[in-house]
Amino acid sequence: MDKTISSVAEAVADIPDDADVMIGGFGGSGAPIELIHALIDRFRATGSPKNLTVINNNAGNGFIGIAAMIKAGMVKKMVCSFPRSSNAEAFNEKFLAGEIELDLVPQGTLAERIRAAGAGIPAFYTPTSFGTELAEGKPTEEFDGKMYVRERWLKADFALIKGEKGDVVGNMTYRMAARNFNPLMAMAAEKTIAQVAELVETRSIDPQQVVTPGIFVDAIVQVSEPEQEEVLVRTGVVY
Amino acid sequence: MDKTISSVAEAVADIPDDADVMIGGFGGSGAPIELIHALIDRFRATGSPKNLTVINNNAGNGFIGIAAMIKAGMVKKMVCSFPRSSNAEAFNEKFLAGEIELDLVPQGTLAERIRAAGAGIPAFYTPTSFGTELAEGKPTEEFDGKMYVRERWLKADFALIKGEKGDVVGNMTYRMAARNFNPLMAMAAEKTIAQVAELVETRSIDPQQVVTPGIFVDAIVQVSEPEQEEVLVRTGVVY
Amino acid sequence: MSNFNIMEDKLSNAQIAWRAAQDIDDGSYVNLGIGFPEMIAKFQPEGRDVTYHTENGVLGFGKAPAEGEEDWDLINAGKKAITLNPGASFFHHADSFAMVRGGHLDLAVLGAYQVAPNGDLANWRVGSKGVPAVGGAMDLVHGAKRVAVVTDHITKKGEPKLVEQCTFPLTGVGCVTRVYTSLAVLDVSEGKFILREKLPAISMDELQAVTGATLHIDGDVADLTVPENLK
Amino acid sequence: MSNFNIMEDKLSNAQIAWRAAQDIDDGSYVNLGIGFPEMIAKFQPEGRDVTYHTENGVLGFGKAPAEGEEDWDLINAGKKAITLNPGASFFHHADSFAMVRGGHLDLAVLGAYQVAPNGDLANWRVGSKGVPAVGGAMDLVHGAKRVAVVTDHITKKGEPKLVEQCTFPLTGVGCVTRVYTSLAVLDVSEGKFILREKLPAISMDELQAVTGATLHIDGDVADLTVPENLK
Repeated sequence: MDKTISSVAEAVADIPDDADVMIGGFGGSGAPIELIHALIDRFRATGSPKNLTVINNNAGNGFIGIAAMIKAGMVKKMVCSFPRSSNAEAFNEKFLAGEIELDLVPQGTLAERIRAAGAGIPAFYTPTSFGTELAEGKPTEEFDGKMYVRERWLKADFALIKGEKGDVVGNMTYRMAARNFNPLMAMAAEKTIAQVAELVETRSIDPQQVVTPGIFVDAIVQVSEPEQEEVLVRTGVVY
Repeated sequence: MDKTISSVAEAVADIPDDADVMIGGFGGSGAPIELIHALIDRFRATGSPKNLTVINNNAGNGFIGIAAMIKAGMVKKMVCSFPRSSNAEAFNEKFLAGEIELDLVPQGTLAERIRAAGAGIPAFYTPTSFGTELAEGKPTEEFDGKMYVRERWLKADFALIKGEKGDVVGNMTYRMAARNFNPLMAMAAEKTIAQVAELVETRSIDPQQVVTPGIFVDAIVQVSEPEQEEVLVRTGVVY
Repeated sequence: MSNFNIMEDKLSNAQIAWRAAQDIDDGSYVNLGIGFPEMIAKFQPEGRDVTYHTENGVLGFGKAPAEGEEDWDLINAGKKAITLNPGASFFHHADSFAMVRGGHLDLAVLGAYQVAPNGDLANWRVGSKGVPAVGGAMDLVHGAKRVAVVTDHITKKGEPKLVEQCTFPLTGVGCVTRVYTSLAVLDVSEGKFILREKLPAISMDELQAVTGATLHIDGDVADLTVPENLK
Repeated sequence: MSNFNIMEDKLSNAQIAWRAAQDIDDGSYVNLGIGFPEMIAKFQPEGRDVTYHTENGVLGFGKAPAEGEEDWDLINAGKKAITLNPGASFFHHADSFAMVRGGHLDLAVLGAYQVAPNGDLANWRVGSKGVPAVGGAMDLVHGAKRVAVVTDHITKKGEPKLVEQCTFPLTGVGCVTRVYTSLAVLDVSEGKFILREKLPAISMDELQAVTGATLHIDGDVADLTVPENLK
């Protein structure tokens, strides 16, 4: 079993129009920038994939990554908890112009819905958002005297994630806080595509240190010196 | 902050009668034998704690650990998935004599209910047990054309768990498959008491390798050469 | 009538396990239930790279260690000592059952007391006596892409295990997709047992006679054969 | 009337943060919301061992690194670079919010647009214009043993932020347990604001006049004082 893909272009080659795509990362850490840019390259060359629904905590910053996807016009809808931030003009402009949809989900609920999808739990109850406008239309229920909102799992067709070390069968580790949503999204997508800084040819990651077991990963590609979203945003890089 | 306790006796000293106690381990691995035996010592010396509800995957084997608790008469009820096995006479005899209660829970549901308790999720839906006698009386619901059973979180007053390495603030790692229920139970109990083979005095566990963050652990005690349940059962040791 | 003698001519458990093993795909993730299904791993065809999952938090385990070499922190759900293959990983019970329920396993194989054409499975208890124990069976029947059963075609008393409706307590409803028995291989689809293979020596009538539910034919019925040297 | 001038005599944000920091217990696990609440860590009293949690999966972080020393894989929920204290740990987002919702944090401190005596909090948006963003605020208000708010007592326009009923969109219902304002410290309990401390220079009448909900007294009202050198 060898899940290795030789290039980021090849890794994202079969993502079709209208796909739901989870993209790992939180703020400036853990975003699979090279996979995202490979997807943008494909869109620029072929016009596809378009009409994507992108699931991420944020909605892109600066002029790279998800912001560049939005700017390029590939994204129909964002599912996220925090689209508004100091460098989020790409999303903001499209949103205020009514050119992109937004499904706003509280951060912990977003994480739990993704985890639930990966764990075969179609719905769960959470106290989060009860009594707020984000719970409108959702079933509620009282347990032990407290009110809760019922939330559904959140699945995707693809997940693009970023790890630190990976092996040929897809076992992965993450670097510090770049872990964030990546291990959850790996579980929740029909097909998970991972980029790792170091791809070990042998199956030699310590089994006790594996964070994402290979069963959750379908394709893995090495990007030896990955770009850091935060650095790209701060230096004003445009993709 | 120092959560270190100097002896197993002291670690279990405040578990009262009628407590719900989660005990880590699966089969012969990961059981905190020394904490359990310290609890039995206390019961023999003082008659307390009694009427305990014990939550574990199994219901004790041989003449040690949970089996010895049952034999000693401390346990009112077992919540578990697999009480029946080749060396489970202690439970079997009491159960068939009507002297102990049993709440039988499918293994994955048991794990998820414990995790839900730790995660503040009061209820969730699972396909497991739908249409079986173990789902009788439970709410069911259809999601996307498939039927699911609603299950509640499972909390406890105390958790007794076993780890490999721990530090003074309660960060922990586990040894191979001895991980099993231990990290989940750590999250789900009001007070979590851990025994570890190696207690490092400094806070020096690699933050990326911590499996149970210290926030889930209230007391930690070193048991340098812990007994292995499987070995004790196989050698017929009686506690 | 042929001169088929069911007690003498049916497949042994090892032979059933061999047949089931032929359908385990290269590159697949598989959970084999405790007991009889575990035997399947022994017959995994050469050259196939299969990753075995066990409920207690191990992916990628290998053969049993030599006696005396056991590490009892390295066991499977049947509490038996195992070894690790390269590429293995450890995780806790909630993550382990996330793999099960979440649809990440390609195949789960279980034993059975009874299977019905609607896919219902009864394999966890036969009555109300004794100490009940369910373990992971009710979880394993949900989520895996294929849920197969290995079983003798009839009980020791000669009663059919493939039945119109399960009479023993259910493990799961509508979950089984394929059955490997001591006489035949059947798919379970759209409320029917569809016969795919049968021992060449048994006639259709004889097979139907020891089956408690209607056998359906959909295309060819192949010969169920096993290696001659395998007993 | 006293000669209290609210715009000149009220506490600064730093002073409010200082006061809130005095209530952070030794050995506690704390989440400080993005922005103003983050300032509280700076005033943590000497000798207290406090573990700070951030939503993006870090427990036990310390001060910001020196400029140029940032590692952008080591950030907090506000996307600011952080450092680690000894005993830190990393985990994914689901485990991080398990800590939040699961009742494992001793204290969460947030900012506020409005707080009501029933514990309702509005702090995530002021209207329907612009791009909404919620982040982890709706999660943080649930689960922590104590949920405190730090806020100016009035808005820049002089309107009360402590109100009988929130008019801005809610972040959570019945969640706030204590409020630290630029004029007072109040507990939120049984549907009431209970005044615990107020600036000595402001009279009860003056304080009530700039508060949009009834102030209740239950026992002594202490003087709200901050270090003289802290501005």
